[in-house]
Amino acid sequence: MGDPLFIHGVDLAVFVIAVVKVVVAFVVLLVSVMLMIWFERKVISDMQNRIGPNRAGPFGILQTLADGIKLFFKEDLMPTNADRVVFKLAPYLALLPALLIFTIVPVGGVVTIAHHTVELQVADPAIGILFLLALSSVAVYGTMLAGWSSGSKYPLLGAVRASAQMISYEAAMGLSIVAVVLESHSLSTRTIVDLQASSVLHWNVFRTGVIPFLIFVVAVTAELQRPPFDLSEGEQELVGGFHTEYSSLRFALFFLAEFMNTITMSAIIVTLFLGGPDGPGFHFLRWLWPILWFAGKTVVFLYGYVWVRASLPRMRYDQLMDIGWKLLIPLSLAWLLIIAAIEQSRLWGVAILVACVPIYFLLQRSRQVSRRRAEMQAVETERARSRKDPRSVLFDSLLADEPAGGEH
Amino acid sequence: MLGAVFLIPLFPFVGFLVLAALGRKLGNPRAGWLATAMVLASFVTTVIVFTGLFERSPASRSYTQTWYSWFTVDRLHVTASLLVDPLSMTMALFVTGVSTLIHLYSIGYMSHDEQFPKFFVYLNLFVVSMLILVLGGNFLLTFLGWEGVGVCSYFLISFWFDRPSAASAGKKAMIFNRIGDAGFLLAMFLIFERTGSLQYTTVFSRLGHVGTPSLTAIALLLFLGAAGKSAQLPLYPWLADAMEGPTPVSALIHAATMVTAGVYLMCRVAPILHLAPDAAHVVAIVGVATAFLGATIACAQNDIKKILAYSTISQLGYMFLAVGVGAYVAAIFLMLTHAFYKALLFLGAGSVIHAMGDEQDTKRFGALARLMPITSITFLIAWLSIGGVPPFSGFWSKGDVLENAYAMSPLLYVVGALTAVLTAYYLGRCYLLTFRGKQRWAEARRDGKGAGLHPHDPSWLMTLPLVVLAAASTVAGIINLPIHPFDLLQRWLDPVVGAQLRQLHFSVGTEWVFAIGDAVLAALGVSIAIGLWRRVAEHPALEPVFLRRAWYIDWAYDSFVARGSTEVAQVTFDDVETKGIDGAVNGFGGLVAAAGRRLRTVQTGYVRNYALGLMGGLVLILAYVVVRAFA
Amino acid sequence: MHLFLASATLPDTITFAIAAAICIVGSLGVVVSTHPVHSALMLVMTLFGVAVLFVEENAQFLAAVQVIVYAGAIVVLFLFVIMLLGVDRAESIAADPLRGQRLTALLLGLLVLAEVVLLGRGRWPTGAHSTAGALNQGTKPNVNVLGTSIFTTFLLPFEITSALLVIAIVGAVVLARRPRRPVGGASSPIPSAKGLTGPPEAEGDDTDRGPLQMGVEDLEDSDGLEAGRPGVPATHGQEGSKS
Amino acid sequence: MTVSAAWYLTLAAAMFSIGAIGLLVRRNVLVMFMCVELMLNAANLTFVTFARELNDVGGQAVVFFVLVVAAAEVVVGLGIIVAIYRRRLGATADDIHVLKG
Repeated sequence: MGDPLFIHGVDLAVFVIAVVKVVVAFVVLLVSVMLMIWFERKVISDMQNRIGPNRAGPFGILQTLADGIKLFFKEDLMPTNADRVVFKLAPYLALLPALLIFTIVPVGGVVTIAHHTVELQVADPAIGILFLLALSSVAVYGTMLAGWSSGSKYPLLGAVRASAQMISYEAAMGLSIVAVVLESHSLSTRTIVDLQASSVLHWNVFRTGVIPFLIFVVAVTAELQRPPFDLSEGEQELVGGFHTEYSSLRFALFFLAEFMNTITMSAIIVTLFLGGPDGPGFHFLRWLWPILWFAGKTVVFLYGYVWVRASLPRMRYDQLMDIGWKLLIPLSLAWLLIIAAIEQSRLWGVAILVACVPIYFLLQRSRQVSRRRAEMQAVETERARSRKDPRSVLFDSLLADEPAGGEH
Repeated sequence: MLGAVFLIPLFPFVGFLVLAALGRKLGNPRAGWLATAMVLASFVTTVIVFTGLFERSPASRSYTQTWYSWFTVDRLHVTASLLVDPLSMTMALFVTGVSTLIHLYSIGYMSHDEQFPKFFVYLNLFVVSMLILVLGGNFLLTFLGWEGVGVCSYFLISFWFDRPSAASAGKKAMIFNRIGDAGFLLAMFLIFERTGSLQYTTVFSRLGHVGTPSLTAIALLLFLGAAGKSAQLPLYPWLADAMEGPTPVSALIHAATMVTAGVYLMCRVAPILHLAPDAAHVVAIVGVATAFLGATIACAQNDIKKILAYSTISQLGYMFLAVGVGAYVAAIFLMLTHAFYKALLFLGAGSVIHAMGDEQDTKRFGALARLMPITSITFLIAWLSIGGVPPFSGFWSKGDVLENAYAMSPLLYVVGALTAVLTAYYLGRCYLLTFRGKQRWAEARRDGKGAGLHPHDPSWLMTLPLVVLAAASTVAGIINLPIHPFDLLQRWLDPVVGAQLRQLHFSVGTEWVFAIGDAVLAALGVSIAIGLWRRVAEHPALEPVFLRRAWYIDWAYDSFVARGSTEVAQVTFDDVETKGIDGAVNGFGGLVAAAGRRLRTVQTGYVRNYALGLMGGLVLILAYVVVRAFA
Repeated sequence: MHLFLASATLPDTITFAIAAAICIVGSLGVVVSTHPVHSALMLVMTLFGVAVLFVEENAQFLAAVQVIVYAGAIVVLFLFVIMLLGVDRAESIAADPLRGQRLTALLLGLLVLAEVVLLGRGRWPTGAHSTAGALNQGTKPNVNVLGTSIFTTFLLPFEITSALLVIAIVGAVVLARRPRRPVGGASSPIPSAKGLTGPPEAEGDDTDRGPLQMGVEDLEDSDGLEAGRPGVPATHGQEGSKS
Repeated sequence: MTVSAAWYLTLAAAMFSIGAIGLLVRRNVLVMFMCVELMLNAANLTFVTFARELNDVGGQAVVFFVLVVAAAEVVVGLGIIVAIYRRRLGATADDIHVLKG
């Protein structure tokens, strides 16, 4: 229990080690963001049969740095209607959770430095998972305040969409995490990772029955507002989403936060479901292999995100909400119940499973009814819309539950 | 076989439930048949249980069937249990038997009534209650039945509730019964307080520890209850009014069964009465007074049912006389025979009333003997029986009572004998006015309806009970002949009341003197009646207003009790209620309203003002806590 | 009251000092900010301060839940309402229309503070003993201890609270629902006539929507997206419909 | 060893007072609501402090329930506010005084 680093009290060495860990994590994260952006651009270029960045550095690997420098020197614009304080605050609020969540990710095993046992993660709080949930719920603020403080309608709408989306998917995400916690009997990420070690079959993907994993991946994708769930920045509708009015360094911060979040969340997926740094190693450089395994797994997910971005079209808002509320949450809830019941005894598991069947049909029926009603309403709306002013038509189509037409 | 005793009240109860739920669907004749069948089944069960009891040896003829523990409050533990012993079985037998006959009769009698099913609902419920009263193993269960028959009596007296007289007669019966019931209740309290139980057997076994004053009080209170139920002085007036109910009801409830419940209760508590001789004297005196009073009033009544009602009161007085002088067997014997001939009289009267188109005035009858032979003959038998003409049953039962009365006090005998003469006389008057003499009904009725009447005997449904009851009235005397091997009832009841029975030490010669005396008394009454009323329908001198108004007792009740209490109520209402209580309440209300008007300004509607108030409250509470903390 | 920090370690003291400062500043900020969004942000700050204090007091679970529930859900809800209803105009707090309210409030508030501080010095032993089990149970983590307590000792309250939540959800949905209006009314040919009698016509077609859509439309109804903008003084469109 | 309970309690009292004053002074319904939350938080802090001081987990359990109830309260409260604002945009607490006697 607890971080072994602090077992013998805090002395200078411990302090230094802690500080070093923080610095290293920060630097690694920043660098990997840089690489990630490059990676994404390159991969997408490949998939779209074009070259992508190739000027700055070998294979264009310094392109991100160049972009960053450019952004740094651009003029810092602030809209006249903006709420100045909040406008300035928002990018940092967006960046902060991404950075902090990474602190609980175990990137490797345990090493001994200067007679101190050091876990290769910035911190290992006993309530690590709660910490993760807390920070991911705080992540909404950056988006929301950025959109609102811009004092402009498109960012506001983008922010509202984004935050509604994040809040909606947070429930499903939390429930699938609970499945993991149920299996590991601990909230500490280190314990969770340790319990998955030594065999692929011990990985939580399999121990929780794959479903929570899938739900978690989908929910995280929505949380990150990565494609295909990136409605909040649908260019055709909202220009550029909540950060439309941002420019220069502040925009860079948002950009940074977005990609940092992607990396962090991939790392979290790996930690929770895929055994984290677990994998076969060699005696040579014993401490290195876990880190490599961890990095490798994370990269696979990162590649997955890029791949999805390149291949899938954007979802419609009602579809997004449908998936979140009517599919993921009930599914994860039911699965959680089943897992918990099996934990109790196999008989209970079967009982709950059986109980879920009629509930499933009930839900199906309610979806059917609501869809039919929506269709009927769509007809009425169409009639009413014909005499409205164009502006409200736009908003109706952006925010309405019913299909807005044109995107089918 | 004794275990089947629970079926006795169960059958009519099932009938009651079915009829209450489905009576309307069953409709006119079927509901009646169902009810009758249920009571008949009950009767049959009673016979079976009776034989079961009969087979036992006299000493072990007591059986208690406990259903379940009814409730327990502190020391008071009451079970729902039935007591089977000779006394209760005798009662049960004649209750179910007479009930069966009267149910049968009612099917015919009530056939034109719109509320036919409801009538049988009440009737069945009455039978249930009566059986619980009779069979109940403790005072409380008996009381339950007691109240049950009371409420059924109320329902049935007011059966034609659209008649104001019927409605008020029901109320009157209810009120008089309540007075008696209060006595019963108090007696129960006292019994429990003194003996710690309400179970008959337990109570009687513990009587030795109870002082005589307590026993006298208990006995008197119980007698108050019995007087209410059995229409004794001074609680008798309701019975005459109870004749507003349908005639079968009068026959069943207000002649044969319910009103004898008081006598039954007195016999049941014979051990108590035996230990409280003062109370027994009171019972005897009240009984004989009631008997005489009822007889005199009956002499001057014209309404056929009123005559019978006062006759009933008188006969009940006789029974109480018997109880009071310690002749419990005689009381039960008289009760049985009386049940037969009084039911017969009522049913006969019912037939006549039926035939005369709901006319009840004997002065407007006459010469019906040829038109209604069966009714006439059975009525005649009933008259002779109640009059004490040998060898009809009344002769034996009444003789028994008089003999016992004489043993206690010759004065009681004299009054009783006088009453016996009167009894034979007034019923003779009733019979002669109804069935003999000139035909008066055609012209007497002013509305002219009488002219079109063709009186005739009713259908077999109604005559069958008449014939059966007539037969019973004739021969019922044999169950207790005063000759040793034939005193069946005496020996049968011996285990229950034998110990308390007054032992008579008359020689055989004296017995014969008594018997001849009784016969002479009866003959006297009968001959006076025939002499006076055979042809003539009016003897104003023999029907003084004083008697016709029933000794002005109703008037006295009305003037003193009713009006007095109304006065008190009025004064209470005017002064205490209106000025005092209402004034206080209204004043307080006005005060609140005025205060509210003043305080309304505080209600600004501003949430923040209210919050300010809350905050002030918090400050005060904290201040208190601070003071407490430092004090 | 111990006015000395002697028993506390330096890091603890520093943490407490910082968190307490955050709390106080945040609380004051909530009250003083003219703009509701700023108030909400100040509230979030306070909540974080309290969460830190919770951690200091060995209530890690509550600290996390504090952030998840309060910061992640409740205040977000506040912000949603503020932004979507377009009521985020600065409130003029120069004067209070209720006479004496402000002064009394200040007085009462200070009185409460004074009394509680005083209470810290007094003693009023109630003799009550621990009822729900010990907080420190060896190495058992706080989450386990609290969880065991909630699901055993406090099981009934827990269940009742869950029922309360369901009721609250239903209540909120009912409150936020707009009553169905006949479609015929929406297709009235004369918009101006409708504007006189009822809410603006843009509401005509939505019969069954959540607060999100509704809010945006209200914003739109109120004649101007400017309502959603920060810093715009309260001098536009719907001033007339206020009163 | 952390800071003594008295400091926590004093802090909680201060927060409570500030919240209470805010509730009484502010007219914006939403801000008033936030002030209520402040007061709740102060109470929670007190509970947690006493839980630590008395070594009784009950205090923390109560805070848990307070959190849940606060969530329910906010949901309903905001629902009411939305309903009010739908009628009259920009209403303050003082505008809604229809309940006066």
